[in-house]
Amino acid sequence: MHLPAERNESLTKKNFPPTHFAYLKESVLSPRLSISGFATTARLLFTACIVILSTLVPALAEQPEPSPKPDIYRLTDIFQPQSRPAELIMEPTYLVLLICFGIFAVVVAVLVYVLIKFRPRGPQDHLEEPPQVYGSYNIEMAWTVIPCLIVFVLVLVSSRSIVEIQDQPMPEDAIKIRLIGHQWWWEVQYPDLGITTANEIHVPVSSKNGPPRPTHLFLESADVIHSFWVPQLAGKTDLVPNRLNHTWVEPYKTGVFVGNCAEYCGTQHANMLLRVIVQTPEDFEKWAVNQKQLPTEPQDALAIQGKKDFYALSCVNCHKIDASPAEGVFGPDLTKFAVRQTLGAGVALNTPENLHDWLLSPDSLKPGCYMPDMKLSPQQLSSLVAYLQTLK
Amino acid sequence: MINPDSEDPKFVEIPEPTGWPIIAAFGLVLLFAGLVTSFFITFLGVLVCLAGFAGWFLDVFPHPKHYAVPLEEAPEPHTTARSIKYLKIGHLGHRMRLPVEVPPLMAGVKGGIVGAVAMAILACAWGFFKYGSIWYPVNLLSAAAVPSLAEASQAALSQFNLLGFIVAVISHGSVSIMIGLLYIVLLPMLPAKFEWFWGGIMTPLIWSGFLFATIRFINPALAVHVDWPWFIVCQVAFGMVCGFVVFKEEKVETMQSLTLAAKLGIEAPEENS
Amino acid sequence: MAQEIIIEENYRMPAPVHVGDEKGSLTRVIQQLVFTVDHKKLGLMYIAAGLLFFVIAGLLAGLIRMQLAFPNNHFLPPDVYNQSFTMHGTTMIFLVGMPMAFGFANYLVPLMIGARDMAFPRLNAFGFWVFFFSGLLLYFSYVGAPGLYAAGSAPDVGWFAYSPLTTKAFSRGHSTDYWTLSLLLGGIGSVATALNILVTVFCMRCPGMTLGRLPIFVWCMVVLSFLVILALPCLSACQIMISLDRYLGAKFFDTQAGGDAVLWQHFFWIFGHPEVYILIMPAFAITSEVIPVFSRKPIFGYPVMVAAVVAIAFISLGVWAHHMFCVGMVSLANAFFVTSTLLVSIPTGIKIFNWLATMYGGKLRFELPLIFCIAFLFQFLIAGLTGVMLAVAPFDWQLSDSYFVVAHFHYILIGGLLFTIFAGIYYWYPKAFGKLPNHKLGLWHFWLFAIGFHITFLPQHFLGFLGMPRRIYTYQSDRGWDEMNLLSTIGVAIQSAGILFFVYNLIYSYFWGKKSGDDPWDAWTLEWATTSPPPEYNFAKLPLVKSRRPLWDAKHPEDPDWKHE
Amino acid sequence: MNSATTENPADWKLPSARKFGILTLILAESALFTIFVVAYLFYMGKSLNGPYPSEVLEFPLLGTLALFSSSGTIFMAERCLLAGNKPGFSLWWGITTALGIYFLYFTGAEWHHLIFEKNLLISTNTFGTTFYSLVGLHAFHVIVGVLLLLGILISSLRGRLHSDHTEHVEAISYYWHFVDCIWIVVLTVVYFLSVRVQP
Repeated sequence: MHLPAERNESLTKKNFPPTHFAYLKESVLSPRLSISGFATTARLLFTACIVILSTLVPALAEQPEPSPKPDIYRLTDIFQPQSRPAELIMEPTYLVLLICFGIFAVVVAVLVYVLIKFRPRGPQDHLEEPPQVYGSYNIEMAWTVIPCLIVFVLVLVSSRSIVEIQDQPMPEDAIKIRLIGHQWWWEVQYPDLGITTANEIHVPVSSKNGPPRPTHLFLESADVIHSFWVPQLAGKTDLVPNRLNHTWVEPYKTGVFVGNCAEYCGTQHANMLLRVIVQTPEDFEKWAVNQKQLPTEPQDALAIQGKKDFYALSCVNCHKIDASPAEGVFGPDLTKFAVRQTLGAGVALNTPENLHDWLLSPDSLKPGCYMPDMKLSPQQLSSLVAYLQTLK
Repeated sequence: MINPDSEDPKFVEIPEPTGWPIIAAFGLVLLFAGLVTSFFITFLGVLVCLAGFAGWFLDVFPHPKHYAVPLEEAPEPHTTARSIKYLKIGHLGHRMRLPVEVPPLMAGVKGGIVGAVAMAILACAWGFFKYGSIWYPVNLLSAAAVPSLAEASQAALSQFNLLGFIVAVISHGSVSIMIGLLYIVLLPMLPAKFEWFWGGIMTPLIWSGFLFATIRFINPALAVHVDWPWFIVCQVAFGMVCGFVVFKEEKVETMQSLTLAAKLGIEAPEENS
Repeated sequence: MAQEIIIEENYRMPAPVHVGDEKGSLTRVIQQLVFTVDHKKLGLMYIAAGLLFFVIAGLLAGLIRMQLAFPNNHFLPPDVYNQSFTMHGTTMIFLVGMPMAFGFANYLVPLMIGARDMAFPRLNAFGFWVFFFSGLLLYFSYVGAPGLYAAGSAPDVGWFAYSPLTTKAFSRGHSTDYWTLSLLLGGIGSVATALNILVTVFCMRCPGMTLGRLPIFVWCMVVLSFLVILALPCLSACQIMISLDRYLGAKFFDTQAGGDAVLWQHFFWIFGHPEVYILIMPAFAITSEVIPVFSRKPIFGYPVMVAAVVAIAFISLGVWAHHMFCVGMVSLANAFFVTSTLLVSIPTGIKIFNWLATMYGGKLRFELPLIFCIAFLFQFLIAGLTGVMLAVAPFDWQLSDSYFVVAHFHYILIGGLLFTIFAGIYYWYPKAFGKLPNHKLGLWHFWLFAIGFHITFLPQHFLGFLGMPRRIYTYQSDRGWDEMNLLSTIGVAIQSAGILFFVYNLIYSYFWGKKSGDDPWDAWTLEWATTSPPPEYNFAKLPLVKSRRPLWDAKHPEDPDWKHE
Repeated sequence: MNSATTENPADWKLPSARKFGILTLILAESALFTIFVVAYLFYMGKSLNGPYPSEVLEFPLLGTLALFSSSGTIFMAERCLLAGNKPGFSLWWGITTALGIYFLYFTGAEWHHLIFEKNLLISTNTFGTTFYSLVGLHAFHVIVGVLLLLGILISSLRGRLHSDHTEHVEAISYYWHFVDCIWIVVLTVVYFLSVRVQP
């Protein structure tokens, strides 16, 4: 499994901007502005505000050449849906936005008109009381009935849309995923395929023209309430303990879609990130086949030593590796750990350096997380890193 | 403002200041604070709380304790330098709710219902002649709220659908009645002599325009299948019939010479009218 | 009410003649405040306590925004951040919003209905002190066990405290207990005060003050009190349940033993959504007084305005689950709550239009209260419209628990409530202290605060569109959230400057402000019929009311209102 | 509304503050009870383990009789007070208090039986949780009511109760009737409904 090469480095913890000042400059002039859609407009608008505020740059840099289509969508812009449920959400959304902007324009226009027309005029003006008008049946009736009409339309449209999205029937051949929320990581199971992984959901791409290929997710929680939210693919659905919730995605584009846990779930709620990796059916098939196989045996001495260390240490109490003494269920399944893109539910990229830092002190990378500091010696660290890298 | 019945008192009775409520409150908070610290504090809280309530009880029983405060000079009588700019006295009455005539609600309801029937007949006729089914327009209307109809085929749309029928009747009826209510407000404001044109044709045209712009969000199925000329004819039929009924029911006086704001009733008509 | 008058020959405590005008040493002033049962003093104490907690919660908000100013920031550790937003929310709602409402109600309701005091003056004092102590108990968590390290054990489960995060298994120590017990305690005080307000309005009105002539302010406070009476006990029930769970091992919300996590949400929001309308009521109340007086016209459509408030309160009891569109309710329930929620927008819209119509055709006087109320109209309009967007469940699936929601309710609670609280304070400042607030300082306050407010919260709408969830203590730098978060933080600094002007204005005007006279705004409601500041007994003689604007009648004997109502 | 001009302030009548206050309090308490009743209904038949209501609950006949008849006796006491019959008032009021105390004793005995013989604790299952909290909340209100009743009884026996205290007495009787009404709900939900629901 390849890692998307683009801008991966920005995800590593070592990529903090050297100073905030420099960071500001970088962000203002960043080529990322080229991504189209609402995000650009909003970002341009606010970037412009910052430029004015801080007078850092003489003028906003001209729009750079559009960069090649990125295949990792970290801009979780809800106005750029890439999946059927997210697109269905847009139907009532545009309607309500339209109505609200209309009302806003009318009322603000009236307000401004009133403020100008009836402003105080001259020093003697305040000596006279205006005509005392108590009310009007006509106009009050009008502004009761018109909102009623609007509400009526909105109710009809939202009801249709709710049923359409929520009660979507599941086709027989849909990919089924059991997604279990833990404090603070995601357990992903494919019951039909016999796969267990963590923090990354692989789904096949669907197409608008061909037969639909939806993926249905069954949401559960092992501890507290979490919420599944990948804005470009689907709206939120909570993962509630003692309850089976359901949602679905049907993406139209391959790539990596980023999401977050959207229900406050404790200390590390912020770093409970989720990635949905949308692949072509062939890639998905390849991935699934590989997931079902046992991990490759370590070849070099360091990794073999790491395997021994892994079994000897208490790692096995919490983590699971297929066909090994590691049978733990409290932490993520590590059978195919090296295939995954990130560590610690998206807190850092899965690189040897980051893995080293993570094992050295999980708490400094993800303060408050339940992975304990194992007080590993430098030898153990390097051997474990070597071993874990082999779990492909 | 002056209460003629009250004699001139020299003193006013007001409740005496007392410390018991704060003591009771403090006892209560100790009681709770003990649960997060030490149960000794809860115990203390119970004692303080009981003492507070007991003292409080004695404050009000058998009679609430009062003490007398001597009265001061009464405040200046209220005057103002402002004069009132009157509404036109006579024509509409001065200082009243505007407009004076209250439009009869029932006329609007009646107009809405009759208009709704007229519109439904026309729409069903269209469905019958074009697709051979009077249920076609009914289903199309209810597709705004019923997703199964929103994605249905031509044939399915021609079938009778109970849920669709119910939704269509409710939505058509309530929207029509609301528009009827708007008509009783609207009609008096329209230019005289051409009410039938403004109310019966222009207004339906305007809302048809709104619908044309937004229909693909409100009712995508209707947007796909609708026959716009017929649609507009139906709207105009509604406008004409509803406006006619409202007019028949209550010949409302139009307020031709008034400004728009005065017609709306949010501003007073000033000049001769 | 038929007590015989007992005039004691030599009463013990010589009373200060004017409230807010006490002479003597500091200890004496404090003594008088502690022992007082006077509704005006208690009202001012409510407002003062509310302002105190407002400043504290504002500082917490500052910490939150500083942490979020930059991606990957390490200014606050996650625990402290979580404690900060929990305490910020809890404080703003229970220790700022409600006390402010009660403060205004306490001070003004008896004056407006021509009564000498509240119905139960001692209960009133009790209510205030219970509220104040409950606030102290909540903040004691910072220094209470286990100690000062890691910021004590301040609650960190959010102001909504979703179970099972609050169960013993996931919230060890006493932090959640502090939250629970303090809110349970505060609930007792709130119910006591609300009961007092209701009884006062229904049983203590001066002759002629029929319900149809109550100022809209009083109507709003009646509705607010009803909502408190109906909603706060639900919160208390929640707190009792959670305490039973935590102390006695009960299973209400223990998901391991068959408890239901969603039940908590239902119970909490049955309280929580009426609570939102409890918080916005003072805004309606103050605006409905300020706009007519400074437009020099009676409120447009009084009956409709009252009906709208009552309707809002009534509907608000049936909309709670729109906070829960994501928990997986059946589609029919979702559609029902969409409907009920959208219905609220109808009376709310009517109110906005009627306020506009009140200004229409009037002669506007741009004094500080009106300026703040105009800003309120603008901001409340935005907040209402974003509320309509959130009510549409599919859109809510994207927006709920995102920064869009944060922006929405800050537009309501700051842009709506707080702006009108400022308007109210400026409007009734002369009433309470006999001095006019300084106009120039007030304008500085207004512009800094309004600009800062929009800079802070406008971008948060767009952060929500860009998928930024709430309650995250940090974010990575490539999500497109950086600039707007920074902007938002800059806005907080500007708002703080505005608040400094406000506080300075309060102090400055108290000592050096222009004398206001009894009735500086040429207003119409009864509180201006007595001296400013009012004597302890409010009215030497109880007034006789004949119309909705008794002082108009007094000032215009040639054309009084009662001939036309 | 021009009648306002002729309104005589002497005719200005408003409800009694005490009675209105107690009614408001009752409204608040009803909201509190509603939540607990809903919780009970929600968890009815959902306990994961026993004991279940049908196994351990017995119909509280004597306690119910005591509580219901106390509503009648307090009514009689009020009648006596309004008629100026002070000894009669003390007698009926005393009986009411005694019945209230008996109800508390009965509940105590029932709980003792449940806890020590049937091993049903608040932490046993959701039935225990909702049962003890609902019945306990009601019992707490009975305790408060009994304290109020005792207060009036003592004042009355010491001859400190005057005719201008009728409102106090009426307010307390409202509260007592409310406690009774709540018991009807509790009885229905706990002793009629839940024992019929099979786990």
